[in-house]
Amino acid sequence: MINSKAASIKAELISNKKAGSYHHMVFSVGELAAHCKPGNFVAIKVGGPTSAMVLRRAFAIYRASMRSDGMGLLELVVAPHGNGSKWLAAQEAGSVIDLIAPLGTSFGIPVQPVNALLVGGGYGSAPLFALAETLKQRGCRVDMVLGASTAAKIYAPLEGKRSVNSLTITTDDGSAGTLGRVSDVLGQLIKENEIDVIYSCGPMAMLQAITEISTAHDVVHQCSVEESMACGIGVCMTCVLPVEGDDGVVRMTRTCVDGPVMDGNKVLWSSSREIPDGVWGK
Amino acid sequence: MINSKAASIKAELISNKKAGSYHHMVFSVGELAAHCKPGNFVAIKVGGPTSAMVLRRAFAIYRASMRSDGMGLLELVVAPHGNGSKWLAAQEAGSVIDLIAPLGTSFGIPVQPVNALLVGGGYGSAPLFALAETLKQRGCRVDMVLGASTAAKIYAPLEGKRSVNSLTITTDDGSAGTLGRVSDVLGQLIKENEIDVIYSCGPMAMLQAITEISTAHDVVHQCSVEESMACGIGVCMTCVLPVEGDDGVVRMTRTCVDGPVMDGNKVLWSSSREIPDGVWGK
Amino acid sequence: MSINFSTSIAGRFFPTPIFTASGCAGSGKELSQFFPLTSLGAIVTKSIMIKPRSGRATPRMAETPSGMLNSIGLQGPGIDLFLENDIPWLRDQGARIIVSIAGESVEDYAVLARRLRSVQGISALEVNISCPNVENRGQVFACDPATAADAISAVRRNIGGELPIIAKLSPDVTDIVSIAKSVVDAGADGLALINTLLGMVIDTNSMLPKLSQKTGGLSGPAVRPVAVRAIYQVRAALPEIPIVGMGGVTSGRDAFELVLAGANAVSIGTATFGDPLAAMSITRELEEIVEARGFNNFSDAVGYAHRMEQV
Amino acid sequence: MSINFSTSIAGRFFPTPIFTASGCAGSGKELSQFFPLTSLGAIVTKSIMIKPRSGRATPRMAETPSGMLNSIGLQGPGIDLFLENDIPWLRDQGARIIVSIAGESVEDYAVLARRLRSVQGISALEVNISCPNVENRGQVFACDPATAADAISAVRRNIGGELPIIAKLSPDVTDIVSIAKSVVDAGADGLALINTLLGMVIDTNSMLPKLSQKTGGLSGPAVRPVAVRAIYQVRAALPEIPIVGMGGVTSGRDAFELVLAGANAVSIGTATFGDPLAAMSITRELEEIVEARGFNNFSDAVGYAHRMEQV
Ligand SMILES: Cc1cc2nc3c(=O)[nH]c(=O)nc-3n(C[C@H](O)[C@H](O)[C@H](O)COP(=O)(O)OP(=O)(O)OC[C@H]3O[C@@H](n4cnc5c(N)ncnc54)[C@H](O)[C@@H]3O)c2cc1C
Ligand SMILES: Cc1cc2nc3c(=O)[nH]c(=O)nc-3n(C[C@H](O)[C@H](O)[C@H](O)COP(=O)(O)OP(=O)(O)OC[C@H]3O[C@@H](n4cnc5c(N)ncnc54)[C@H](O)[C@@H]3O)c2cc1C
Ligand SMILES: Cc1cc2nc3c(=O)[nH]c(=O)nc-3n(C[C@H](O)[C@H](O)[C@H](O)COP(=O)(O)O)c2cc1C
Ligand SMILES: Cc1cc2nc3c(=O)[nH]c(=O)nc-3n(C[C@H](O)[C@H](O)[C@H](O)COP(=O)(O)O)c2cc1C
Ligand code: FES
Ligand code: FES
Repeated sequence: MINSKAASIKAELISNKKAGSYHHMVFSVGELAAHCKPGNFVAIKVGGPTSAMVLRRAFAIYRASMRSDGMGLLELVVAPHGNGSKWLAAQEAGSVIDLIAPLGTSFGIPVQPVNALLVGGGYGSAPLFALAETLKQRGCRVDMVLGASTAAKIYAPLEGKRSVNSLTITTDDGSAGTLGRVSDVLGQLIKENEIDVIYSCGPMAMLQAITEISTAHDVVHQCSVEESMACGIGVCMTCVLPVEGDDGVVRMTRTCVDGPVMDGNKVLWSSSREIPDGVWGK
Repeated sequence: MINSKAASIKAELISNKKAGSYHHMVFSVGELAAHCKPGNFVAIKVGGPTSAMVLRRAFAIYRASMRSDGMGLLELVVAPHGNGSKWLAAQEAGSVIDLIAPLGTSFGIPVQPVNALLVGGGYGSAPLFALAETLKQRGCRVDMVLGASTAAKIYAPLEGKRSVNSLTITTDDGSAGTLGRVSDVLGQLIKENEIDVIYSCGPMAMLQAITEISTAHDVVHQCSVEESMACGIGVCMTCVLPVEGDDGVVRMTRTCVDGPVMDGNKVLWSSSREIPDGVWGK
Repeated sequence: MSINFSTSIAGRFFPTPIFTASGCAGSGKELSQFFPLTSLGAIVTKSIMIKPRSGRATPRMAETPSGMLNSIGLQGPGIDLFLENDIPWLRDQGARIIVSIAGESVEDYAVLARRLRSVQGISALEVNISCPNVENRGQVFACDPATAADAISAVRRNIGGELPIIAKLSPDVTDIVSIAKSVVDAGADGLALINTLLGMVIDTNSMLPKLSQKTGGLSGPAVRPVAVRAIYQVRAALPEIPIVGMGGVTSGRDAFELVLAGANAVSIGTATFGDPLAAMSITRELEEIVEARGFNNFSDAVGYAHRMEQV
Repeated sequence: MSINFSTSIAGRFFPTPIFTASGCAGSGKELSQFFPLTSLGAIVTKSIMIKPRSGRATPRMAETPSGMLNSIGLQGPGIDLFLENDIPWLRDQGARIIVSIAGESVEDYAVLARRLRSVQGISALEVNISCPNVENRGQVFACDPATAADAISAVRRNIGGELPIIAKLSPDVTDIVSIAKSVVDAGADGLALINTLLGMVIDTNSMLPKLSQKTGGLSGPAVRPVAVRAIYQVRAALPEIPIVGMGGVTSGRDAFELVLAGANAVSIGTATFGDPLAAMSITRELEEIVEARGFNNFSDAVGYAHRMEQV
């Protein structure tokens, strides 16, 4: 079911700052901020009143907080990519933005302290810092791996780095950290730090690679997936993935309401453009 | 043929001020300003890069001037009406606007001093003030009639008023000047001021009414017409009116290249949605 | 004093003329978080088939200028689970329900009609015939007057006398009026116009079609002029048939345009994706416009753009 | 090193694959003020008929979301004045010329073909068959395989062996592939896809259709997904036939999308109204994209989105 706290509001953009290849954007969202959990996302209307873009864009919540003066803040990390995200990144403080939040599922927080490994690709690191803080408060050990094609695409603000026990960086071009992909360093980190659970967010191919490793090492894997979404609220059925349910049946499952955070080990990853065999209703 | 000076440029918006129901907007257009004559229009791209609006909007040139420092200014009077004009009127100084200018025909200026009556409806007064100045410089007597539905829709800036011998105002609701329409006061003004030529700009129904009066009084009538234009440069054939040519043949004639200024007495005004009989090619 | 904003389709009463479009509101659960479903004229449910269906592989959508493509492929739980879960829930909400059905053969439509004929609390059946007919080389039912009529007759014969049948037509045809006449002759009590247009987007990076199944259905404001034309043509040819109009409606102004063309009710599809509350704001705006134009009854505005021809 | 950006249609050579679309560039005079016509692959002239023609009454256009409707009604001077004035002028410019013709009867097409067969300096004939056939209850030629073929055969029989014939098809049909095959069988050397879609806008103030003749042709980015689909389908069915693609192209990316679908050349229509220099920027951008994607020859990119099916 849709996130029971979801509401549609007009939010004022409080600040918009460039950070590497990304824009760090802060919105005033009032009480809504109190309902946002790590892993939830927002759906934003882009392009203004006479825009040719008819669909909202989804963005992971980087951080949500209630200030002592009662102001609720919502922060996003936006990569200017196509028309919609470029429009958003170009908005100036003071603009009023139409957004729906919070949407989707959130990362499951363990009741007992565990050793957690957080893995982010590109802007996929966004929801991991708030998650790291929460995990730390619960007494978890938190290690983090961030990967991207190049140094400017690693999003890792200073205050974020402070909340993790270790931070490993990989880049495809070697411009920062280790040359290679996050999956190249995972196996060792899992062993070294006796990881119980992996939390990940990033491109689908990365999530699939992590799932292979997590299965091999028999660790829990909660990942935040990213399928194209038309509505973000569960009514259009565009955002589905084949996911195994508690009853053992694999269904095409909406990632906007039953995700974006899903059990990576239950997802039938596939790079083909066909419904895998065995899916309910195929 | 298309105005031989027409060019497509990016112009900076220098100022945008509300004036009654209208916006007075000033653009920096460089040398182009020197080529703009009273009656010419500009075609402006509206809505920004991801806009659903694919067509330009036409605006009569209110004034064009070369400043002594070499800066060329182009001024428009914009009525926020539908999506395009509202977008334009909402632009702030510093914005860069894509415009094509100058386009279309201009008002014919008599070689000898004559008695001229300038008639404007709504924002149709825009091109008449620059025309009034030119006529004055040629030694003409210039009377002006401006009409609109209500006082706020009369556009008559102070400096504009100074350049005419008399100014008569009519409004449909009587909120300024005489209650009624411009056509109600024309007959008398023509007689009183021994008018030789009428210059007009405004809604098509007004131009038709003026043509009836100008024909009855046997005065020349140059009017600036306003048909829906898709291209503004003569390639689409959407903007046509039935107009009698020098050879006596009535053709569907493009108002963007053979207008907007036309000989009112040669236009076959018609409120029906049919091609009048006798038009070439019907 | 406020106007009479209700409408009726084949004898069924709806307090407002704004419906959801099939496939764009699921079975109402998600939208009910944003507004009470009773404030809709009716909810038209996602087209249901006999068996559970996985639909097509992703990517299933692509945004296009002022529109979008979708190729959901009729994912759904099948009629059994639908009747078990969705209908009782909707009834509990007090919503007016129009059930959309889809089949791959004439027999499918017959079976679905039989399953639905005695279900309580349904206002009408919308028959989505924009589906490939597996018995006829995958040709879409709605693309031929004869196969379109076959599907509708199958429903007519099996539905009993109670439930009105609304046939939903595809705009991807040479002559939509002939299809409309054919399904009305076959027993449709009303028409829904228009389904999506067949389109395609190619990803210029991968240099392959963006959707997994290549083609998809085009919807949204981009197609509104096609919807208005189809509704106008069918209204002119069949002055008495109730029409549920849809295609690119995002505002009260847009809904009013379809009403003037001849729609007795207007369904909201893609606009809901941009704004979950779209149906509500459109309802409000449409009522204001209808009143501002001087109509006392909504129904007087239906087809009003045809008035010059009636003289 | 720059790529080979030329294309050929039925044996005729064009240095670049970007053309103007018929009816969207007049006969080139106005655009020549913005750029030399020689930098176009070809100029496709406004469809010309036998006699002078007033076209339809205004309003002739309405803007729509990401598109526009037009109902010009083929206003033009007739073939005599066209050959007297426009062709010599275009020849003087050194432009490559594709002449578009339109008729109201099969005989009209025959007459026009005979008038054009020996005219010097024309690269090809585009045959606009989206015209009402006065001999057949006003049904549009392009809407039926047989009448479409009749018009094309008439041109084929009368044109002689020299001039390639490009048949321009309407997307407003149930099955565009069958029309395409029919006109190719009738002698078309190439196809132009797509003409406008039939649409309507109702003015919600006057509550009447906005265009004087009610319906008009929908063009612009809104229809691009329909154009891509039509080109893809026809390219798949007829791998060897040259296709001139058009429909909503406003950028090099858009043009490339049509090329990947199967277009050997791309015509620019509505985009020119938004920007007189559109054809020039699209040419530049397309060349950059084709090169960036690693093609040495433009023609290797034509239909490249079909490559998975050819395996
Ligand atoms: C759950 C979720 C969380 C996301 N979080 C972030 C985030 O924190 N920061 C961020 O910069 N972006 C994020 N994205 C991607 C973002 O929603 C946009 O898709 C992306 O910005 C591209 O949109 P565009 O308008 O710029 O590109 P366009 O090319 O104009 O997009 C066209 C359409 O394709 C869809 N699309 C394009 N790329 C993607 C993609 N990679 N994934 C899904 N849909 C896509 C768009 O949503 C849009 O509907 C997230 C997406 C999802 C689904
Ligand atoms: C030669 C000429 C000179 C003009 N001068 C001025 C001027 O000085 N100041 C000013 O405010 N406006 C002027 N206009 C009208 C202006 O071009 C726009 O049409 C008007 O602003 C409405 O556009 P919109 O986008 O706001 O409305 P929309 O309703 O979004 O327009 C939709 C389409 O209809 C066309 N349209 C709508 N109303 C008119 C109209 N009255 N006349 C012609 N086309 C119309 C638009 O151009 C557009 O293509 C002029 C028009 C022409 C043809
Ligand atoms: C994602 C999506 C799913 C759809 N599913 C169905 C469906 O199951 N059955 C149906 O009859 N129409 C379906 N449609 C078509 C819509 O009901 C509607 O006819 C069409 O989208 C045009 O309206 P719109 O422009 O308001 O969306 C679907 C449309 C979309 C966008
Ligand atoms: C104003 C206008 C006039 C047109 N006139 C013709 C014409 O005379 N002959 C023709 O074959 N197509 C004509 N077309 C169709 C275009 O050539 C083209 O097929 C269509 O507009 C789709 O391309 P676009 O989206 O790039 O405009 C016309 C289109 C417009 C917008
Ligand atoms: S995005 Fe619409 S159902 Fe998930
Ligand atoms: S506006 Fe296109 S020809 Fe005049």
